[in-house]
Amino acid sequence: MNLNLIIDALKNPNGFFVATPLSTLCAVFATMFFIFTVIYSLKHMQGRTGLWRYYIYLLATFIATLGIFFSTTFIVLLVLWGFLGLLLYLLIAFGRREGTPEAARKALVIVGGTDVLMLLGIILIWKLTAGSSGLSGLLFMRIDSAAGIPLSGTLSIVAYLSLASAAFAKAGAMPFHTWVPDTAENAPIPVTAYLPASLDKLLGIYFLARITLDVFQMTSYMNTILMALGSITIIAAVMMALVQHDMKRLLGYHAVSQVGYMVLGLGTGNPVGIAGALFHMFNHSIYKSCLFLSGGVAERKAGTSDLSKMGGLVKSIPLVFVTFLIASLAISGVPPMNGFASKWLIYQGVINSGGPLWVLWLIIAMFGSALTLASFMKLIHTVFLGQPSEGVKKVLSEKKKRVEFSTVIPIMVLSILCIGLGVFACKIPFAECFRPEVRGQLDLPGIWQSGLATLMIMTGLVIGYLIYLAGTIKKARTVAPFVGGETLEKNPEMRVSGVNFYKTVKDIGILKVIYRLADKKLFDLYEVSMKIVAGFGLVFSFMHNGLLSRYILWCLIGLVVICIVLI
Amino acid sequence: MSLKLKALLKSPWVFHLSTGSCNNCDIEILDCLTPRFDIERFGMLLTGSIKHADVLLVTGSCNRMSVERLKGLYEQVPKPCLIVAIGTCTGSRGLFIDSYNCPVPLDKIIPVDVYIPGCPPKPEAMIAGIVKLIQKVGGS
Amino acid sequence: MTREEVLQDIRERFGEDILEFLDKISTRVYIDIKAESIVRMCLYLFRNLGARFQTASGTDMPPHIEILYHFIIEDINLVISLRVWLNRENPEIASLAKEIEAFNWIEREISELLGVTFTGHPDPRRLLLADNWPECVYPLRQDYEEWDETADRTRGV
Amino acid sequence: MGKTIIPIGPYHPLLEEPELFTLTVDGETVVDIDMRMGYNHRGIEKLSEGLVFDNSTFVVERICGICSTSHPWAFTRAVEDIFPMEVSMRAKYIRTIIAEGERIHSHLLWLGLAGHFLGYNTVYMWAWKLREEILDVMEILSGNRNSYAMFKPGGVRRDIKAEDIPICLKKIDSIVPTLIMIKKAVLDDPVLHARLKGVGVLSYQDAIDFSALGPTSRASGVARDVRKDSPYGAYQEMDWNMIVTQNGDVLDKAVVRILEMIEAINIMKYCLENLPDGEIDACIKDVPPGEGIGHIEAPRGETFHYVKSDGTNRPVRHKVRAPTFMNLPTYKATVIGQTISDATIILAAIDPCYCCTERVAVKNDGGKMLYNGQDLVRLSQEKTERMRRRMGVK
Amino acid sequence: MTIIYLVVFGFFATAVLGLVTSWIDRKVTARVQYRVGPPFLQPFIDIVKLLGKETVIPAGASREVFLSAPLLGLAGVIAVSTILWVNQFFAEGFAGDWIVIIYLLTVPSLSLIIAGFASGNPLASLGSSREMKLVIAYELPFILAMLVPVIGAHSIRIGGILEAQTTGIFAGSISGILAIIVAILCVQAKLAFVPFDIPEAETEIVEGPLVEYSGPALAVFRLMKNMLLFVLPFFLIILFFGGMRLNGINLLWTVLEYVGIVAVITVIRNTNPRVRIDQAVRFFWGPMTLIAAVAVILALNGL
Repeated sequence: MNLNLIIDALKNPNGFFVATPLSTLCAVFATMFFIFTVIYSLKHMQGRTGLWRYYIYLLATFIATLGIFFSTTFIVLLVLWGFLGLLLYLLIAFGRREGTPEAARKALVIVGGTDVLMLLGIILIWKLTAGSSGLSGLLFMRIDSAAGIPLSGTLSIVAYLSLASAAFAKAGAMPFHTWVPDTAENAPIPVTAYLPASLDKLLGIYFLARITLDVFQMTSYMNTILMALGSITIIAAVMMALVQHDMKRLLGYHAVSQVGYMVLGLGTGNPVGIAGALFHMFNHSIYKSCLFLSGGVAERKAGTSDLSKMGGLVKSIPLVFVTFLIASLAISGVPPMNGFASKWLIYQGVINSGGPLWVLWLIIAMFGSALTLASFMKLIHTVFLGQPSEGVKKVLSEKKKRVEFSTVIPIMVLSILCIGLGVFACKIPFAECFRPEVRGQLDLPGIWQSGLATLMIMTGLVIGYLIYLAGTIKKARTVAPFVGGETLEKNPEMRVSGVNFYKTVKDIGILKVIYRLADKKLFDLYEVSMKIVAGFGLVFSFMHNGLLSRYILWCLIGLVVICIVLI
Repeated sequence: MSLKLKALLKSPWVFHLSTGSCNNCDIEILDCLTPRFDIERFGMLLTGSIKHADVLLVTGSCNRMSVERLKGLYEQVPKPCLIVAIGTCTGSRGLFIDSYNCPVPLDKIIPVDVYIPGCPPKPEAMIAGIVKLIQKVGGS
Repeated sequence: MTREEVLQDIRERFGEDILEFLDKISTRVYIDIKAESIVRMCLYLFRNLGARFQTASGTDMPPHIEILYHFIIEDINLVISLRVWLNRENPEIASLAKEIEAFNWIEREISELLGVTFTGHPDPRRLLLADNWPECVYPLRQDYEEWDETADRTRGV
Repeated sequence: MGKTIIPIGPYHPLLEEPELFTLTVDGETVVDIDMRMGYNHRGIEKLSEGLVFDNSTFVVERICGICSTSHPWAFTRAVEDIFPMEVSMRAKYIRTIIAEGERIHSHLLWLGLAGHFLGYNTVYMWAWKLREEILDVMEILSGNRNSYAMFKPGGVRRDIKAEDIPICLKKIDSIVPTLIMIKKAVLDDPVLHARLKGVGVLSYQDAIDFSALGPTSRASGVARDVRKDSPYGAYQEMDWNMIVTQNGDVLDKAVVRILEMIEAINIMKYCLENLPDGEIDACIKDVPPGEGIGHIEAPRGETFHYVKSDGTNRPVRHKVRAPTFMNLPTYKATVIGQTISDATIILAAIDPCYCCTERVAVKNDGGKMLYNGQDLVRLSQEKTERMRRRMGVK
Repeated sequence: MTIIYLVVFGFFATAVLGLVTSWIDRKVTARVQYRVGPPFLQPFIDIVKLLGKETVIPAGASREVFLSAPLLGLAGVIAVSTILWVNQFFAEGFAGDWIVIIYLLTVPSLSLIIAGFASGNPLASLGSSREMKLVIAYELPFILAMLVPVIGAHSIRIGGILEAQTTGIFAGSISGILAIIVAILCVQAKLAFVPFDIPEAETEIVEGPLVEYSGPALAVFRLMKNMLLFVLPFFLIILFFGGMRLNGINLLWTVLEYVGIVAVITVIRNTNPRVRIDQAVRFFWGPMTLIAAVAVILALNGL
């Protein structure tokens, strides 16, 4: 090994770490999320044991993340990447649910397993580019040094897919998504908001963007695969989200679904789409952590995240309802929120991507938004609006003290960011911000006039308000709801909890079959491989049961086989 | 007469409340909607929700179960609202004055603006009654 | 089966349950039976003879409460009414609702309007009377009196 | 998970009369159903016990506005069964005419409302437009649109004038083409088929167990019709078909009713054309002690009246059992497993009549009602006159 | 300037035309049913009357959410109609306004859904959930059908689509006709008219999301729906018929096109029963999506 090389690298501060506009931006966001998570955790995690470990893990995660963003060599990135997987495992374990250990293990297996793939990918790249320069070359191989490996040979494709699967697993795209909903359900809310919802998305998509744009030279074939994966992720995850019964799990599925948009955007291969994907990555991390953190407040208020036991929380936490609503509208891509701005760029990219399939991708992406809206409406109804459930009524009557300031600050800031980034989307210089990943000119036929649209909507609201003033709105009187003459007080069971809103959809034709298979976890790579492993185990245990007679039987069979083969 | 009142009289949406009637008045109310009578000419619509109603058409002899609900429902109507009592049952309770299950006359429960007698009143009578009510309100 | 065969069959099978047998006209037969045999007879009529259950009617005839179960055998146009007499102080009879759905509502109705207890009824809630109707006041009894002091029996308008 | 209840009623656009159905649902699927009656209970059975036999017909007429022929007829048959006696042939024909007229208008009413419940308001309007024609015929014959006041123990109150008959026949004939058009429009509509076929199936065995009546049972293949089983009135005098279908779903119930209307028109026309001469009233003086049962086929099924007399001019006990009382419990058997949207039309398919179900038992205390009866007679007479003047009928 | 467009065209012109359209709809309905129908000013009178009525707020509901939901919907419709008017008569519009319109058109549904949820009434909740299911049902074929003009014009700007139709309107091609069929049925569902009035099924769940609304809030909702009744046919005309041309004989054509679309919608609503929600979802995801997909494939091949 050439020692000088190491010394050189260490001497040069840019050797291992370098800052680009995009990585700096990522780091800024990571810092923001770290701060918010810590502030939020102060109250939310209060009273748990081993909190000092918790904060240290958070800090370590933060530092490792920064390292990844700025690292220039594959090996540093790989080491930090693996370290993050471990930290994720440790942080999930702070959950206090029944399924927590299992979820943590699942996350570790999937993320750790793909780390191995990542190593494989790096070795293959090393083989493809600098195979001759020895092991030290591998150690100091810079990410951008390998620029432009054509995806023509099998080796390069395998290398790309290996690296991409590491990115997919981190970001939670299909088919490596299954740890995300489980984690969301079982980990503490700040952890979910911190890792799977924001940092892991930033990391995964950042890495995917880098390998896609810096390391390899994409072919249209590979782009199509990316877009297909993205589309499948969008639609499948959101369909799963529709029928969930647990708030956090539902949000978890959305964390998966939204990744699809980013992958789709990256797959378009043109600057608009890529800018959209990266913008969506930031937007997603904003509204997703806002959703998780707001949901956390609701969960603490109601004492459960089981949707059938929640409802009517708007009266006790109106502020959280507003932030949740804003974030929901943002994730569903309702103009003029930030989610719409980035989706708009992605659509524009898809339309520009050419090829016969763009219609399909566009449809799926737009339809996915409608489904997202649907599942968020369910959530909003079930958690905040509607009639309060028995449990929530009890909580409301107890007059608990108000929501703590420290938990509200992060969600407020995040929801303001949701609106701000949406309204002023047209003012953002994407080409400058996202360098070097967005190369060349952003060939836009003009960005959408987010400011104008906002003005329109504001005017509409004002006109509506004037209509109210023209009427006699001030004389509003509160009366019992009309349920055909009966009263709801006497019939507490007349409460639609909303959990089964989309059962009708679930029961339609082929979807019924798919959902049933999904319930059996047939689409869960982890579970399937576990089953396969278990199946092998069963076969082996059948063969090795310790009885002499069976071993003799195997011997005989083997003998016969050998005889047949030989003769 | 203010514009709002004028508009109210030109577009009274009716809600139909049966308090234990023999169905005849109710059927005749529905009959008012149908081609021969067509009260939509006068802007009247039969609404499904009491919160949209301007006129309550009450039929029947107010039995015990209904009376309780009737009080609650009257609270729920957005004011101004007019009450029309349709049929002899609502007026004098007719046959059912001695029934064990019809203890109170309608006007002891809610204020009634106009009575349309008959068993059942013909659709023409109902329309005439409501028109008279409109004239009365408009005139005052 | 013809009309005569049916009546003969009932007479033979339930000879000791029958108190009185009134063959009124060609289409109407009234049979007075013992209260404890009502279930057997009704089930036999309903299941084996294919009779349709029309209804049951209860009447307060002090010192008894009389309940009539009306069945019709459609093929031969014959209405068979089974009559039971119950003690007015403590009227009680076995319920048929758990066997045949058709008896469900009418038994609920008789029990609230006349105060007859149907033992073993699967759903003995009120059917017609208001929630605030007092217990143990049965409007169809001969001695029913106005209990509601707020009741207004004036014509009003 | 707690259960979710969706209320239908008591004041709901689906229900003309107040009634409460609580559907326990899972998503949109109904898993359980409960019914709460009593919003319409007026104690008519008790009231009737206080009235003389003649006046009781007015009370039973007010059991239900749509069945305002079925109840009086069943009641008069019950009273006549006390003797027992037969009424004159002419009275039987007149009764049949009125009853079949009521059947047509009741089925048209049902058809219209069923359309309305399905959001198909055009069918509603068309059916009710047609119904107006039938009501005109009834008004010519009886003097009133709904409560005809034609029946009395021993005969009928009003005779049919010979000069009215051609007018009525003409009107009846004029509705047949429209009826056939509506029949085609309703029964051949693919969307309606999609909506109604296989929905709310009442099996043959359930129809037997619940003792379902009328079109509800006939749609399930149970050939049950009092007009055939236990002939009364003039139904024996002519040929007509009992409509029976096998599927028991909502569509079949609609088919049965629509085809029955056409049969009813034929019966009505036959009776009008072949109206025999003779007395219309037997003038009953005293009712002997005893008991009588009267049952007739109302539009919704068998209406059953039981009257017990002690020899005075008032009944000791008058029991009324309307068809809906037996049909409504079948709702429970048909609705479970269906969606909320279907629940409403399944309920409508029974053609429920709650005021019948919660009728008034009449038993009572005084001649106070007499006044009322006369009042009503006078009212209906005045109305008839007005109507006749307006229509130019002498 | 924008504000003037917004208020004058986005709101007033659309509202008046919408109310007139609503009168046409009610009148045609009445004529189909052998009735006379309401007088011309009836929709206006209804709105004025509702403004004068008292507002009742259901107990247990959040007052702010309950009252602001209608405003959201109204704002959405006003924004859409402004974009359409501006594109039609004044200026270029902005890039990708097609996507913006598709998205904004879900805002009225969204406001209805939130309104229903905020009412705290089981019937309203049920209605809202049905509305949501309906949205996801028709959204797929609707977007596909709307894509046909986009493919034809190679532009996702309304201005571009209008420009492309100066030579020949898209309704003249096979793909255009198929797309219009799908689009009209989707519009039917967007307007919640029979056979897709499932969310507001009066005889099932009273008025669905609107059950608790009264007074000015209901007036805003009705106004919103009536404006939608104008905006959606207008949108179709722009996409498929080359927009409203007000010169000479074309004016007549425009009026005919508009009244034709409204009449088709009204006739469909009067000759069908309401379908079940699962049937609606099947219908839209099955045959409708198929037809729309065929239309898109044809359009991609230039037919």
